[in-house]
Amino acid sequence: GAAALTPALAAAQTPDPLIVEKQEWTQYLGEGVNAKPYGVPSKFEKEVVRREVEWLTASRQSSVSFTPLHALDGIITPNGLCFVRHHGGEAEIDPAKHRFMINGMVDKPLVFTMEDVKRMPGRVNRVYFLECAANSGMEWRGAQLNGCQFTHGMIHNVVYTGVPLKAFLNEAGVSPKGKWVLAEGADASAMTRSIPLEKAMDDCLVAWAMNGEALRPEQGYPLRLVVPGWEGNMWVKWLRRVEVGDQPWAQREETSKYTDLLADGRSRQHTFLMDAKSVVTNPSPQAPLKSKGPNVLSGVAWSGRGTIKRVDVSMDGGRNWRTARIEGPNFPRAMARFYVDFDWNGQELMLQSRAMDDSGYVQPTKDELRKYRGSNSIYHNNGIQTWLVRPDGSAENVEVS
Amino acid sequence: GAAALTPALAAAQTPDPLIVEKQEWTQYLGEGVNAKPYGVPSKFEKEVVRREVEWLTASRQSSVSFTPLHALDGIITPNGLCFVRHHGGEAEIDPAKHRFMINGMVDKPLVFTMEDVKRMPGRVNRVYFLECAANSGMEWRGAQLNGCQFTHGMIHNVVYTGVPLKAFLNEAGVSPKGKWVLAEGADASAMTRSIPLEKAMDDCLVAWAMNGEALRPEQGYPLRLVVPGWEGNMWVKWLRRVEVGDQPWAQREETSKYTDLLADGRSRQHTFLMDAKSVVTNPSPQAPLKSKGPNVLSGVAWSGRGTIKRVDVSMDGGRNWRTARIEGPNFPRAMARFYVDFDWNGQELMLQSRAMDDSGYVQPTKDELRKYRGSNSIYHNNGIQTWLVRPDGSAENVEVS
Amino acid sequence: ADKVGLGRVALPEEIKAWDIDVRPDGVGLPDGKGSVSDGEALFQTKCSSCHGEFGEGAGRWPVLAGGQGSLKSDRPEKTIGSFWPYTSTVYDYIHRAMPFGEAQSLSPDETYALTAYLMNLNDLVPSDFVLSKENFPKNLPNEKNFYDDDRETTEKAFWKKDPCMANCKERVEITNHARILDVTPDDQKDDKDQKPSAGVE
Amino acid sequence: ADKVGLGRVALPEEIKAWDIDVRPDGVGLPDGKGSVSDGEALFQTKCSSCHGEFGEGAGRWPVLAGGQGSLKSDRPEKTIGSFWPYTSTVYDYIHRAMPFGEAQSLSPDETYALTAYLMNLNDLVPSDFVLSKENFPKNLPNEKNFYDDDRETTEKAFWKKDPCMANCKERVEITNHARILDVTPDDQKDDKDQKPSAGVE
Ligand code: HEC
Ligand code: HEC
Ligand SMILES: [Ca+2]
Ligand SMILES: [Ca+2]
Ligand SMILES: [Ca+2]
Ligand SMILES: [Ca+2]
Ligand SMILES: [Ca+2]
Ligand SMILES: [Ca+2]
Ligand SMILES: [Co+2]
Ligand SMILES: [Co+2]
Repeated sequence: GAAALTPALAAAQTPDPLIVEKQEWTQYLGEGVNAKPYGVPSKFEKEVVRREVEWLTASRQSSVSFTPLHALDGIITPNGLCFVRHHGGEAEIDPAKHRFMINGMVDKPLVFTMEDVKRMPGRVNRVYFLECAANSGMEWRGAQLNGCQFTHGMIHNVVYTGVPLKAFLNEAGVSPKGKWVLAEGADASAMTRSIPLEKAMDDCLVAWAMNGEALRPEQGYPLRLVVPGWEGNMWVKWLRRVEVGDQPWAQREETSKYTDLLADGRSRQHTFLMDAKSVVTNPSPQAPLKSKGPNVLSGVAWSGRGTIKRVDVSMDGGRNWRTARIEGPNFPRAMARFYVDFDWNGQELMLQSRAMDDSGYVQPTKDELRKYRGSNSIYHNNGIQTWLVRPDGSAENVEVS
Repeated sequence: GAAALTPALAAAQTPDPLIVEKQEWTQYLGEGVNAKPYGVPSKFEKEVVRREVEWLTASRQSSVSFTPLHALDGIITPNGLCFVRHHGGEAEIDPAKHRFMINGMVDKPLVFTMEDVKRMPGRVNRVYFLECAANSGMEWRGAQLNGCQFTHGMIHNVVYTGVPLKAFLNEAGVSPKGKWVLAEGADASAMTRSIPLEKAMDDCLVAWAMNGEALRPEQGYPLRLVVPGWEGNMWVKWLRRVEVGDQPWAQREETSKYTDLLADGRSRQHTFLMDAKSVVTNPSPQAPLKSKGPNVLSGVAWSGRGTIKRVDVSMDGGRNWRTARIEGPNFPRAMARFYVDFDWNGQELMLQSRAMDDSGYVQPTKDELRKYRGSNSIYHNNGIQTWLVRPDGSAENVEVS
Repeated sequence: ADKVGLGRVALPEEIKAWDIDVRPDGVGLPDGKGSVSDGEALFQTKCSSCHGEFGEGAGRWPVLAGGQGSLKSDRPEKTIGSFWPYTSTVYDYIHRAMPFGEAQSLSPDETYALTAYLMNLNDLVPSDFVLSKENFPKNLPNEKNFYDDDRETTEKAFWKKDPCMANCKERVEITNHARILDVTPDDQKDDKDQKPSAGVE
Repeated sequence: ADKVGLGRVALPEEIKAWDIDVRPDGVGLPDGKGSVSDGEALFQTKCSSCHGEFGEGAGRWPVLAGGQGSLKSDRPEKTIGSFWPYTSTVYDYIHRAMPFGEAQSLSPDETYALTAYLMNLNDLVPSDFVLSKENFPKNLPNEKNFYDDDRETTEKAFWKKDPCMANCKERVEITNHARILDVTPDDQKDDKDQKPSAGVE
């Protein structure tokens, strides 16, 4: 209610006991330096977790658990909070038992152990976003889930350490007939996706580390494919095999799924690239405003086509825009962080953000998208998101004209 | 032994059962997507932890737990593995109960809550290394601890989210008489350090997040000071107060400790800056070589003066050098990753790395350092590290002429 | 590019064990065959608990048959018969991923039989059909309706030089509010009866 | 720079509660006094279990007295008397951080007394000395030996244009090996009897 909205620079009348009384943590020793050889967050951060919305899927093993975007900042997604999308649950693989095969239209089919993989020259460290094409998919028909964790949380951004896939393909020797590769995982869904050879030989990585340490099990430990700027499903986890061929394989995940059914009944296939997109993460339904006066609007933007060039923010539902401040590292095909420092007068707001990338693409509205795609294409919803902020500071997912 | 050194491209004679037999993880469903709302590393990575060497200190609460550098890659240190150096154990602070005060030679002394702090305009995201001045301190007198985790592990590199300290000082209004600030923590050591006002107003940050999420409790949750390029002890954790004054306060941690006693009996004080330094993390005693043939030498480099410009690597104890490949993001006052792809013939190696920063400073040898400093200065040992690699692949901390 | 010499040559038995993919043109299909009726029996035992006796889907498990002609409707039903482009995908997917929880447990004959049954449920083959590598159909009815990504031409309007910054609309009205107000599973206010318009895909 | 107006003015009582620092010139010292003998009694009760009756250090806990003239030796002993520059630091630190585990529990009188005792242990004041704000000494004996960081001039040789890349030395010999070969606490081979030359500082 209004009482929660503290006016600026309220003067204290009486000394704050939290200052004038000695606090426990200032007097008594805390736990030792190695109480937790692998550290965990503060107990006061226990609400900052991935969340699954169980009624969205039939099974816990073919489902998604969303990144808590509303609670994060900067450009790195902490490893333990990176969204999870499985099709057969998490494969638990001893790296000593994992093998990586290259076969098909190659001079020599090869098998690598994890030690072999890590001995390959040309190791790289690259920051990339991974967004599932189904991110925001539930929002095509209208505002639905009330929180950016749920509307936009199938995304993360980490630093990958690995070796270009090209290096492995060159070891095997790619036949001139080769035009496509098939990447296959070792999990219970044996996930497979076809990737044009040109992309495979361009910037795809075979990665084993994220943000400095080994891939998390739910992110494909010990090995995953990285397909910069392209839909997350292609970034095969628990990568066991790459085959070179001359035609796409039309696997289930690129036919039944991950194709885009448009209003005329036809379907786009091979919609690999994730277009420019952004969302305001704070304020948002899970992160209400608490005070009038100075506030910081925060959000993230990304594009599979290149680098985020600019993000504009509107506070009146798209009538007027101002350019946000992009702050911190801003890499191609990676998440950028933007801020708007604003003064809130306690009145209703309709917050939107609009990303532009260096190809000149401008994030469209949901209406613009639906004009081209209808409402049943499920994937690639990169439309502008609107949050209604009420005078009490609470926020809600809405659509506007 | 020699049997462990597999020659290149050994041909398998019989099919690998790990391939021809269906593995469990490929057949049966793994755990669901939200089995761990806050994820943890694979059980197969259980050796990748911080380690304390208990006999180094009298108390677990005034001690250090080292970053496992030998097992990490890229440029980001995962939050749970960032080294820990406490003087009174870990303060456990409810952010709702934390207060941040600015007092002293200011127009208006102020108190901020955490909500106030996060509403400040001008939020930034910056990547910085934090190195304790005592890092490698045990190595002054000679090679001592057998592993880079222990010889060099008082360092981490993360993305901080926060607001420049300058903004808070401007809110209070700094008196023209002000020349220094004192930063004070809320832990049981009430850690205090004097910082020149010029540095405080330059790039110091008041930070609440690391790598996208809240500071870890052992890293100062909910608030810490960031003092880019300067010794880690100054980056006061559990930051509760900053006072403006006109003289340094000569606190215990800048007199009894963190001053550098030289051979002539005199001591340098105010040795704030961490000079250029590097270390090979792999191979190293905790990361032996396992195979002849292609191998990847990996290491990290950093400088408090600016950006790492170049890293040279020697494999013969400093007789001959080659320039390593700096790979991935390389920011000022942040850790850079370097690699050398090399072919190992199974013979003895003496590995060294030598960092150069953009000020023109070149990382010195330990002998060069000792010539200027003697062996009792404890702090600021940024000398070149040597690892002896034996024909069996094992590595050892040595010094060479 | 110079080869490094890491890894080792894969043996034929190893490739055979992992090379389970089937292409639209049938390359990758093993020898074998299976009838619609054999498939039906297998389906009842191994699949119907989730997918329903006739592939109609039980509970929230996927629907495998029907929906022909529904693609332009408000609620399209995308199944093997109404949507999938190729028969090869049916064989490939069933073998690599089904039953859910016992992946890669079906023999080639069983997989042919189940594929035949699913085709029959989708009115694509008669009930006496026996499917094999030799008579494996390539295209399914909806194949002709797939086309490659053309966003860069069809949606070229999204590449704008100067998007509007001021007075971009006369009025702004809220056209709809969040259907599911209380999503967080941690309190008891979740409206489980309020199904979302679409699940996770 | 424009002020934002966040935060609120700190009240005098609040500042007093946290403003516990003491500067070398004595600013920050509260009213109060304490004698060497009162300090000795307090020290035995509150401090000697760790620091020894005479500040000689018990076990691995820090030594607080002695070491005068040792700074140029092979094993310098750095204590209040042999090393610290200012008396103010003794007062400040004892009050803010000691006893270890009961920080900020000492009254001003107690802190003056303990400071006096530590000064006496270090032969800096006679045993009948009573320390107070009014007679608080500024410098300790080693104060004159501190000087500001001069690495940029003294060590300017480290700024080199072209460090050697080839044939940089005639010979390379190993001059010493790791003293503590087996550091990892997870197996039982740690040589606890082999103390390092220096602990963590
Ligand atoms: C325990 C439940 C379960 C059983 C038993 C099961 N399935 Fe499935 N099936 C699923 C789930 C769940 C999916 C969707 C998986 C996903 O998308 O990740 C699926 C998907 C499918 C699909 C793809 C549907 C589409 O539209 O993309 C086919 C075909 C299929 N199953 C066939 C079978 C056959 C044949 C069997 C028996 C041999 C079988 N299933 C047994 C749960 C089951
Ligand atoms: C339970 C053990 C313990 C007790 C009791 C204790 N101390 Fe300490 N003391 C320590 C430790 C440990 C340190 C070093 C802390 C660090 O460096 O983080 C220390 C450091 C000191 C130092 C600084 C030494 C230096 O050279 O920098 C002084 C002075 C000191 N204590 C005085 C006292 C006094 C006075 C008391 C009693 C009122 C006391 N201590 C009680 C453990 C103790
Ligand atoms: Ca194949
Ligand atoms: Ca709820
Ligand atoms: Ca509800
Ligand atoms: Ca003061
Ligand atoms: Ca050991
Ligand atoms: Ca031993
Ligand atoms: Co797509
Ligand atoms: Co220093």
